[in-house]
Amino acid sequence: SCGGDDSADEGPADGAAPDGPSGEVVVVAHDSFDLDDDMRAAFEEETGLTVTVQQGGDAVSVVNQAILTAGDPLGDVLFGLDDATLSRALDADLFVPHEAERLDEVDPALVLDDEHRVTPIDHGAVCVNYDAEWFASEGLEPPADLAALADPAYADMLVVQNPASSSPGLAFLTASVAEFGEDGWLDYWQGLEDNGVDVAADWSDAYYTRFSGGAGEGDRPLVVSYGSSPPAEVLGLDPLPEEAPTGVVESTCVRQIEFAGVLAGAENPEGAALLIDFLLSDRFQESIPLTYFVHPVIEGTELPEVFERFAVDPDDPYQLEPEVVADNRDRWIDEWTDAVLR
Amino acid sequence: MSLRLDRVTVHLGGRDVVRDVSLDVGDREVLAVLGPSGSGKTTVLRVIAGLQAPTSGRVEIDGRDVTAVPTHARGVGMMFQDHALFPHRDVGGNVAFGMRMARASRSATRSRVAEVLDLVGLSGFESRAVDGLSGGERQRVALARALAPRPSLLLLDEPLGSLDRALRDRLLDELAGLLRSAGVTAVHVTHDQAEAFATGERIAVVLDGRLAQVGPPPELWRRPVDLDVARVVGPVGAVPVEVRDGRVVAPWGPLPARTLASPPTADGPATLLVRPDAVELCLDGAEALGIGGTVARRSFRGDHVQLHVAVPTPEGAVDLPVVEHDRLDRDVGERVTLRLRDRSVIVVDPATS
Amino acid sequence: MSLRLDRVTVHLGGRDVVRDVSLDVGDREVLAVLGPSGSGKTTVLRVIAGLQAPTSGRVEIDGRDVTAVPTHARGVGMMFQDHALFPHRDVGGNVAFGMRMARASRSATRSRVAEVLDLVGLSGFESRAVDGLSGGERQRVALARALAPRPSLLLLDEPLGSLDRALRDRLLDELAGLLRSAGVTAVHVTHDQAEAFATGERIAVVLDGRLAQVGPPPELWRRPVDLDVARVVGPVGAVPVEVRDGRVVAPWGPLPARTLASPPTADGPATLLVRPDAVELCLDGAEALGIGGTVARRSFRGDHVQLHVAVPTPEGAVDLPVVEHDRLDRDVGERVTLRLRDRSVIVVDPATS
Amino acid sequence: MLSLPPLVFLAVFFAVPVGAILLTGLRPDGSWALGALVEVLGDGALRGVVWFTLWQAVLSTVLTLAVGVPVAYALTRFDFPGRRVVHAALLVPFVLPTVVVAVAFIVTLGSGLRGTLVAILVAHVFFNVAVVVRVVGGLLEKLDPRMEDAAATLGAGRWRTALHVVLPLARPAIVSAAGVVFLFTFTSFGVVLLLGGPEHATLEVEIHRQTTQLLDLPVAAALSLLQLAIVAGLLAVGTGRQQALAVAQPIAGDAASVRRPRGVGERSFLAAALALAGALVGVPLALLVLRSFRAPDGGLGLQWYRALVDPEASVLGRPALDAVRHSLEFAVAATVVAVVVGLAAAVVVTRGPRRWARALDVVLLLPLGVSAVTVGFGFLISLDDPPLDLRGSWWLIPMAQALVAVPFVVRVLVPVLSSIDDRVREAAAVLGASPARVWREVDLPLVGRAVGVAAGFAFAVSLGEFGATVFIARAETVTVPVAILRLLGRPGPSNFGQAMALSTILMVMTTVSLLVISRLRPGGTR
Ligand SMILES: Nc1ncnc2c1ncn2[C@@H]1O[C@H](COP(=O)(O)OP(=O)(O)OP(=O)(O)O)[C@@H](O)[C@H]1O
Ligand SMILES: Nc1ncnc2c1ncn2[C@@H]1O[C@H](COP(=O)(O)OP(=O)(O)OP(=O)(O)O)[C@@H](O)[C@H]1O
Ligand SMILES: Cc1ncc(C[n+]2csc(CCO)c2C)c(N)n1
Ligand SMILES: [Mg+2]
Ligand SMILES: [Mg+2]
Repeated sequence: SCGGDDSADEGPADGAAPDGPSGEVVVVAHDSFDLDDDMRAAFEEETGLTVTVQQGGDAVSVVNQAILTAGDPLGDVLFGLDDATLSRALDADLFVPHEAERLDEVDPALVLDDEHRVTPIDHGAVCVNYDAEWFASEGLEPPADLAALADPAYADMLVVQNPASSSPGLAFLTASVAEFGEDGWLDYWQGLEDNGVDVAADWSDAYYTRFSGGAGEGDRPLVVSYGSSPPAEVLGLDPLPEEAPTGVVESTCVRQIEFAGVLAGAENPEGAALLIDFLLSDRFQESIPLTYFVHPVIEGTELPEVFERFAVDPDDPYQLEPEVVADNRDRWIDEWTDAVLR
Repeated sequence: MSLRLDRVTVHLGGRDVVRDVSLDVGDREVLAVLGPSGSGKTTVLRVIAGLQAPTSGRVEIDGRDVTAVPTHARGVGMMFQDHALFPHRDVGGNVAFGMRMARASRSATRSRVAEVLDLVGLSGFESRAVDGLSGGERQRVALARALAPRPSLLLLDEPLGSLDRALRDRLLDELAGLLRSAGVTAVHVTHDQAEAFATGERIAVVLDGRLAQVGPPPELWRRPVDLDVARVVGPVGAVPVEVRDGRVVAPWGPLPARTLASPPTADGPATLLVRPDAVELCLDGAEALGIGGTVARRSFRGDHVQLHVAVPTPEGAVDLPVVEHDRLDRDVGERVTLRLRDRSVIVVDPATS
Repeated sequence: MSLRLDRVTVHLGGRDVVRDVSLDVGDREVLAVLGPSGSGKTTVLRVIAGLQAPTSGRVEIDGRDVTAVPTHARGVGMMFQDHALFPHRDVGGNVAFGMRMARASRSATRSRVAEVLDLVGLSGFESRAVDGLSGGERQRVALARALAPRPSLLLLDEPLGSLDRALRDRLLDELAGLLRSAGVTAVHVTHDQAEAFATGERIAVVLDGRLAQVGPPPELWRRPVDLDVARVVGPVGAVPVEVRDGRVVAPWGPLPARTLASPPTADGPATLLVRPDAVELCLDGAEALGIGGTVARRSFRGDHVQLHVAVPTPEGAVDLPVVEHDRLDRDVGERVTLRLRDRSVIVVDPATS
Repeated sequence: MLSLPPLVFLAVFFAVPVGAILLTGLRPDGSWALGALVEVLGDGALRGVVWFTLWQAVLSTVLTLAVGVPVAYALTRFDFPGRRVVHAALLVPFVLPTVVVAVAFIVTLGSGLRGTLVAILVAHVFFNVAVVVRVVGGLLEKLDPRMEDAAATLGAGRWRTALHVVLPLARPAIVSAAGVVFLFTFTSFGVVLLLGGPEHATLEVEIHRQTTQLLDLPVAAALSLLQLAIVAGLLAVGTGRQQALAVAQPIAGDAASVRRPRGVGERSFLAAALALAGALVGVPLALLVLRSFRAPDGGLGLQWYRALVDPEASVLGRPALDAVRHSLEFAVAATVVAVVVGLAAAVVVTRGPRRWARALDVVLLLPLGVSAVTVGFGFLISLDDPPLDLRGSWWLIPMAQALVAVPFVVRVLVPVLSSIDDRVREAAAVLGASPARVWREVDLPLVGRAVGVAAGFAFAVSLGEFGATVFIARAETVTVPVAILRLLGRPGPSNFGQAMALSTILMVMTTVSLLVISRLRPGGTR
């Protein structure tokens, strides 16, 4: 981290006018991240800096790109690492520390790096969602927990994402490891496989083309999605319904945290730091639920009504140590592939 | 196979390219179609072949209306003026095409291909690419291709146009023999009178989309209905004359009745058509009924010299084509006297143009 | 502009298509090239234009070796046998092309285009698509396109091949006048003797890739070097004869010396060439030196009838072409007697074929 | 000389980036580490993947030709109302993100076929009929109608004329199209991933996973090399055949030979071809369009379109029209680059020295044979030093798109160029046109329509490209497909509806652009 510090210190000294009011901060992010015009204006007003968002594919790709270009990064801030990619990024020395102004207002459970190389920005939970209308009409109870998914009563109902190519898919895999342990998780998946689990390539594929609930066009009533998916299904309805058309099996949830960090070698580290502070500002945090359908990390951030009513923020989600995930991920995926796909 | 066109009109590019053409071709007849460039000859063939739908009118083959029958089902063979050889096939492949379409056996095809190639003087050309052929060779391949499947109705569009005289004469002979012996009905489009005379039992003269006259060659030569037809059929001089009381008065004086091929039909202004074979050059300039003139042009034609003799008339000089056989060596500018032969000149209505 | 070919040979498709051709065309001369189909005429033009590199030999224009000069820099105009019109341009665009390349002004181009189109009888065709043109119309557009930029060396490959006789005669006249008045040097390829006779001050006869004879038309007609050349130049009968002590003995008896165009050069077997203008039909069958024969074929040609008279020889009958002018109406099978005119028949070495 | 622009372009935007990423994999620390290569090649499971990749590609190519050639024939021979619109709309699949296509297929066919080989094949045909229709149609349009006339007079009916005359004459184009389709399906990614199910994997899927997810560059490099080698080998064979097949032929002007169908036979053929195209491409697209108007209550309405432009209701963060504008700007730039580079390349391929030409022809196709992520990653690590510091430059995206588009331009143009009869060029030369002028006055206008076809193609490819675009895009200049993906990355009927609406907008925008492009014709003055 010393090297990181050096470059962070030297950056402004060498730069032309990095902390001048007309500088630019470049955020490298996955392709779901953007700042709308109001948000940009607010940031520019606050700091005199403009923002450019450089997108680089999905979350994992972005981190991998950052690793490839380590030392000569594409931008100043990286947004969009999650627990699963965190340790790989940290191992690659991608970041320089920055302790954000409002870090103390963040739930400490979400702050995974004590050196503050990365700052949590939002969090969500990957959980099994169900098509409430379908279960109601079939007169069936939704499954109660992970184990129930292997129950023949729920045969041919679940769709999951391929952990090899999808981040909720990987999260769900870690949930199964967390629940059944290194010895039991493969058997569990064998059970799911026997029970007719369907594997989608990614979240959109699963949710929109295989899941029967919500706007989905598919025929499966159970899908791995987010605890915050139900509010999206009722968003814009007036009046809001009593129940969302989809529900969440809360006991299946696994936590996902999304982080941002100042990239080592950034041209504008000061600006980068300001941007991270901005991401923790009320303004941005309040926009998170309805823009990204995840939860803000600043405690006490005011949530929109739909979110308050319909989103599930589990009290005790599954959670594995990032290091454990990092160490075992590739092996899990290989074993999973062998068990489920072959 | 007999063919009939019934009031066929074709409208193309904003005008009637073929106008109200009716035509009968008997079984095994060879009809020559003669007409100036752009008169609609090719279009008539395309209508017969079914490649061009007539705007109005009908086409009958053997008494059956085939106007709506597609080309390939009409059983006609056609040789295209611009050859339209298949560039992706060699000479043999081009010539064999029709046989293959008729599902002829391989060996029959091969021997027929050799036969027609031999006929057109291209023996052994089977595996030559059409790309490297000379103009005349292409034409011959096109002809061979049309002949190979022995169609019973054959449409030939300028089949010999780019061949030398010797080859053309030979092919004309062979073609005529072939058509006759195979019992083929044929329509032979040509711009060359000699060719039309040689193959056509009858000749149809097409002028500006209309069928101007149909008849056997000598009739067209000697009794053209008007100056335009006469011109298409061969060289002709046109002299404005006046018919009075059945007598024809030329600028140089009244004509003796015996020189007329047929008596004039009506009094009034008329045109006298003078073919080269209607006049003789007098050996000395002092004959009684001689027509005086000056040699305007002279061209060597090998076995004869073609003179154009300018004969003065009140409306300016008219050119009479004269054939000089006897090596008299009259030169341009020399004064000559012409004599009309008996039953040789034709009186038609005055030229409209 | 003068042109010289020096021992040009072109090897194509595995054989020499043009063999060792040397040729001089003087400034403002019009040379006609006559030869059977496939003899290499087009290839010679392509070599001159620079479209075909000779395998060996040189091309000189105005004394300068241009063998390596690319086509567009040679300043030649060429009309293609198969027209090669630009399919994407209308008639006006085709004709204007050369003018545009020469950066002529718009107005000059427009008026020149109108002028040459008028010359070829296509006034007002400027905006017609070439797709819809008739065969003859295309040919005329090709001719107009070649003429428009007034090249000083003009290569014409069968410029009038698919035009009717009347139009062809008119264009021949106009072309001849045009070439002369514009001081153009021209090479005019044709398969038609009449055309060659009309435009060519000299005619080059090409046979099988070789230059067989070059000379003015009457010379080629009357003194061909061999039977093949004689055949290319016009109809001819070939009679095997024997020369003994300078006297020519034909199958029907010895020939009077006065009938020979020139005395024979050596004793031994020879071939007697008989042109149609060398024989007369005798009015009665009993002339002293008459040649007896039978009419084998007869064809109406308008102003004359072409007879082929079979004359018996020890090696079988030979065909003599005879022109019947006088409406004698000899029919096929009839016996006739022919008389040779003075200084009319030619003795050449025996035909090799 | 003319080979310079394509070579420089290929070098900078293809060889250098791809070389760099491969080197990073094969020489991670400055010394060769070929272990991965050996390991990969020795992997038995991989052999299965290669084999599947190969045969499904061959099968897909054959099927696509079987559908595409008749449709191309129908569209270039028979006139009917909306012919141009159909021609343009066939390219719409090219611009739609695969997940949208997956939605369309599920909506059309239900989930039954999902995960089967049939689904993969149908989707491959769906995507690629347009390739065949464009490439083959480009040549068919130019065929001299007299060839068909001649065949008819020799007793060949329409079928046999098509079989014995039209197809052989169009063969260079068919082979050309087959090459592209083969490449697409050989390197198929989204379709196999989304419709084929996880048990069907192509090399491309594996490369993608190794590169983006696992960052196992040595393995990715080994797989990429393997894919490149197979692709290059097959192309070299195919290209040789294509050139051997090309014949110069009389080429018709632009008075195209389309006419109204005559007779029952022709009408039913046209109807069948249109029905096939309609069922395959039209129905899925139409159902998507319908989805975009479906209100939550089941009725029809415009609310998703309204939501798209309402910043409160949309997660896009900016007006959807901005994405349309960016897409168009990128696509126009990419199209211009692709057409210029592709034209130059096509000239070299058809008129240059033979060996050169063949090599270039193969090399030009290679960008389609390399994973977009490989190219994308390559850009990141290679184009970061002056004078080529293009990372983050606006131009990087159109260049990446042009890289994918150039092969199409070449494929459309080469068959047409190589069939132009030399005599027409010679006529121009005799009239004083230098070789460059001949090119401008004869070749260019004669291929004018084909250039339009190629440009339309390039445009659609650019609009739809996101394998590489997604890697180097900026949020400020997000393109429509990326925006659709972002919408589909969120749950809820509003996002889904907006995605369908934006897809519909993309379809319309594509069709309209193609109609406009088809009217532009370089050098097309009569
Ligand atoms: N590229 C080529 N490859 C092979 N043979 C060729 C090629 N070009 C010409 N030939 C052959 O060379 C010979 C001469 O051709 P050329 O076109 O010069 O003849 P031509 O005298 O113009 O004949 P025509 O009067 O029929 O046009 C022909 O037999 C032709 O087949
Ligand atoms: N598709 C078309 N569009 C417009 N005009 C056409 C079309 N086809 C033919 N014409 C015109 O119709 C007229 C007759 O054409 P056609 O080809 O029948 O003439 P032709 O008698 O065969 O002449 P040639 O002896 O010159 O070949 C010509 O003036 C031609 O320009
Ligand atoms: C199997 C297959 N998958 C996708 C496409 C569509 N496609 C091909 S290129 C391109 C844009 C650039 O990558 C798109 C969208 C296809 N044709 N074939
Ligand atoms: Mg014609
Ligand atoms: Mg020739």
